[in-house]
Amino acid sequence: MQKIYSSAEEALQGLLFDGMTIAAGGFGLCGIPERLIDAIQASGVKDLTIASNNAGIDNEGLGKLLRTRQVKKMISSYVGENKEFERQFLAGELEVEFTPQGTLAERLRAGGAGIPGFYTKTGVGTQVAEGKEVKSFDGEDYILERGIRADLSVVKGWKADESGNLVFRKTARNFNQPAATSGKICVAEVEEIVPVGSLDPDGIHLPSIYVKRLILGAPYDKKIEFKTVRQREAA
Amino acid sequence: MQKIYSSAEEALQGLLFDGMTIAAGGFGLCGIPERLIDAIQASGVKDLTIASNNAGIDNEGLGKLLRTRQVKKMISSYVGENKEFERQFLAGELEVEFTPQGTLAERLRAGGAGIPGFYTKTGVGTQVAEGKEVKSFDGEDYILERGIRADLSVVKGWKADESGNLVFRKTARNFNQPAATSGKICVAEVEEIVPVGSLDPDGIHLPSIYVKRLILGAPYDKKIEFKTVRQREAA
Amino acid sequence: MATAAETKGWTRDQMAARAAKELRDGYYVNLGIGIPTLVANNIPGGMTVTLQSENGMLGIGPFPYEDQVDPDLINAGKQTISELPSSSYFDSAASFAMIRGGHIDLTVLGAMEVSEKGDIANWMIPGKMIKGMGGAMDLVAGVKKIIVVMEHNAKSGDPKFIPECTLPLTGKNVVDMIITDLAVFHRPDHDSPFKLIELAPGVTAEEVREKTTANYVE
Amino acid sequence: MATAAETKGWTRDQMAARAAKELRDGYYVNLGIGIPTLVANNIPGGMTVTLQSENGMLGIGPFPYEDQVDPDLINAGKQTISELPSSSYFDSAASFAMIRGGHIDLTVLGAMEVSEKGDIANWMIPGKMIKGMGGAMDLVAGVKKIIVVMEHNAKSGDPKFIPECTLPLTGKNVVDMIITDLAVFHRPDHDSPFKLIELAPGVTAEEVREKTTANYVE
Repeated sequence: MQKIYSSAEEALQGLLFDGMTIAAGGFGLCGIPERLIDAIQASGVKDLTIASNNAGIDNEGLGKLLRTRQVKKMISSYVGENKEFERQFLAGELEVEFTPQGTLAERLRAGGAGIPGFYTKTGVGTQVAEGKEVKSFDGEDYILERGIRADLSVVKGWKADESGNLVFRKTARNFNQPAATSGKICVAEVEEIVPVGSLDPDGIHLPSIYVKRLILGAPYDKKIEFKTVRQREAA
Repeated sequence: MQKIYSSAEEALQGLLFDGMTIAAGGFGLCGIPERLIDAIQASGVKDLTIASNNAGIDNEGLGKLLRTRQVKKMISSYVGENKEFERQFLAGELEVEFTPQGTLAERLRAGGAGIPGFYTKTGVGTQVAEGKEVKSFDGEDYILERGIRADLSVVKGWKADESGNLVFRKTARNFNQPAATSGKICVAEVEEIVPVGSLDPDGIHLPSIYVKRLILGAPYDKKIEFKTVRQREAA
Repeated sequence: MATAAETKGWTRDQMAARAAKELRDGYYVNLGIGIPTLVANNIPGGMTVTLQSENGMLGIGPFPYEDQVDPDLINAGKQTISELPSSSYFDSAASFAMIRGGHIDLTVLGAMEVSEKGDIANWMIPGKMIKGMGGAMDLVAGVKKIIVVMEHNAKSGDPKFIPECTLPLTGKNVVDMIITDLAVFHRPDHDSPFKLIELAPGVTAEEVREKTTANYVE
Repeated sequence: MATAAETKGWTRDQMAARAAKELRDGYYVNLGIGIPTLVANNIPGGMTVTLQSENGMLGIGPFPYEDQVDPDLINAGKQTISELPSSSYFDSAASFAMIRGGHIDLTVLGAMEVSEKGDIANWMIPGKMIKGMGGAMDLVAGVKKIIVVMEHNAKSGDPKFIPECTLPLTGKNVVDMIITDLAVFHRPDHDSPFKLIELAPGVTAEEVREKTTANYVE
């Protein structure tokens, strides 16, 4: 079983169709599946519903798919820092389902875990609760949120072994793990592919069962949204 | 903030009360919090409800608490290999809430994650569904299962650092992770306590926030329920 | 030495080998205890099949050598096992997220009864000591393809593939294939009836019909 | 150099310092962006306080030196940060399990409005571009103690601690303490009214009353 593909385009072969739902990993521009987003853009697939915490920034990350008008709907928690998004949204050309960040992460995990719905306190008494079932448990109100089962997951990892076991690095893990499990099929891009046996079995973040197709995406020119530093005191 | 206690008895000081609910890690005798179970036994606390996948075997693991009649109710998926359990159960002295293994794991995780209820296909159309709400999502039936929020979690780890970050070893991880999150307070015993900075931040299985009290439980004489081996072929 | 052709019906090993024919390259599989465990010895050469253990492991290796036995490394039957270079470990909630979420391709399980509608009973006999369902209910509810391997008839001679289960169910309308010592039944989806698709050596369709009370298509 | 006594009311730093007085040894804390971030600089010496970042980290370190900047290491405000020896990383679902499950002891957040019943609005102004709530709704719903730090009045002079929020809510009946540049309000539980418990230097109770429309106990 060969999981390694030679390009993002090849790895997405046969998986894309208009109107599909895609779950994408990343937080801001940290840990986003750049190569796969580029290949989705190049494919021209359209009317996409994308579940992703953010929508990229202008012409970075998912911002690229917004620019080419391939996205019909975003399921996101925060979409600031993106002028093209703002334009399309205000013009009514783009639908947005605002979902609290934790609810979005749990909806992706739930969808991947065979849980079609769960109750949460998050959003009770707010706009987020509108149209949702409210149920009381032990005297407190909770709202019903739905699991998200995407047609495809695209995620970015740090290292993968040849069998598809994957590890993330620092805060680039974020939504990549739950997004990966949410998809009927998951395609991952990584910075390095190592031989089977190189990764610690106790330290795998995403077991191979979730990674159906894999590409080496390096080299990456990782973008930083807000570079903040401190000064070294003079010796 | 000192999390390290010198004994299991000391670590449980002030946490035990009759009628309480305890979530315990372990699968069979693999990864069970032996020292903490011994200290719970010694404390004499009674009428316990214990959420644990198994109930130990005769006089090993939770079997010890059964023998001293400290347990009122078990929430478990499998309780074979335990004669005292069988006797008490058949005599109507012990209550058992049979919960499918995956549902139990998810109930513990949900309780720890602020999710009071979730829907699952597991058990639909079986005895497990009796008395539970059934809801249809996308044409399929699911049953509502409740999160478990225990008064106390007792778990066994491999290594912890002094701040309470914890890692497990191989299949001894099992229910320890979800059980740890389920408790209002979690006490952990480990085989080794290492200085802060010794563990890989990307490889922590149970972040320090969950581990409120910690003891060094070594040395352990780990029991095996079914030793199965193969023979080396003669050279 | 007896050969398969001389024996009527399938041995336990042969039933496991028949189940192994349903494996495909790249499959992730969960095997129950008993006959299903024997499927692991029958994985076709050149095929990568990864075994999941619901207590938190992907990539189960063979039983360990005596000097490799590790109490922290057991399967769901609580037997000591070994790991492979591709193995990974995870907690029980993550393990059943995998199972419930439909990520496991195939499970092979034993059963006490299977009904013609695909119900399965394999966890409890009322009046006897009840041990609990363990992970069986999760597996039959979540795994993509459910294969039952069981003797065609109980020791009493009673059929086990029957119109309606008499024992408490493990899952309702979940079984895809039944492999017994006499025959193989299959259905393409959960709305279709089971069809007899294969006979064990020396077994006739008449004999299967006589020994079965479930309705099925021939 | 001006001292606190010469200044009327609290500066942003002083508001953060006041919030920091609510920290306890061993607390796990999530800090919002803006003034709340400044709380990190005011953790009392000898106290261990661990900062959580909802994008998946416990144990936030200070901003990195120029040569330590790492694009894979950011906080929830997408700023580059550094790690500590005690840090750990986890995924977003695990991060919010921590938050929603009540494992975080304290969060300090900014707000546009807080009502006398403890409702908070801090994510959206209708008619303006909507950016989304991020993790704010999860934090106010899940964290044990919610402290709001905000200017007492908007630039227009309008009170921000008011009888009823006019903006869409982030959470209903969730706020435990309000720290403004003029005063501190607190309530012991979510059924009690807020009480004025502290005045900033040079500020009188009358002045606070005049500049507030919310009902509170003095």
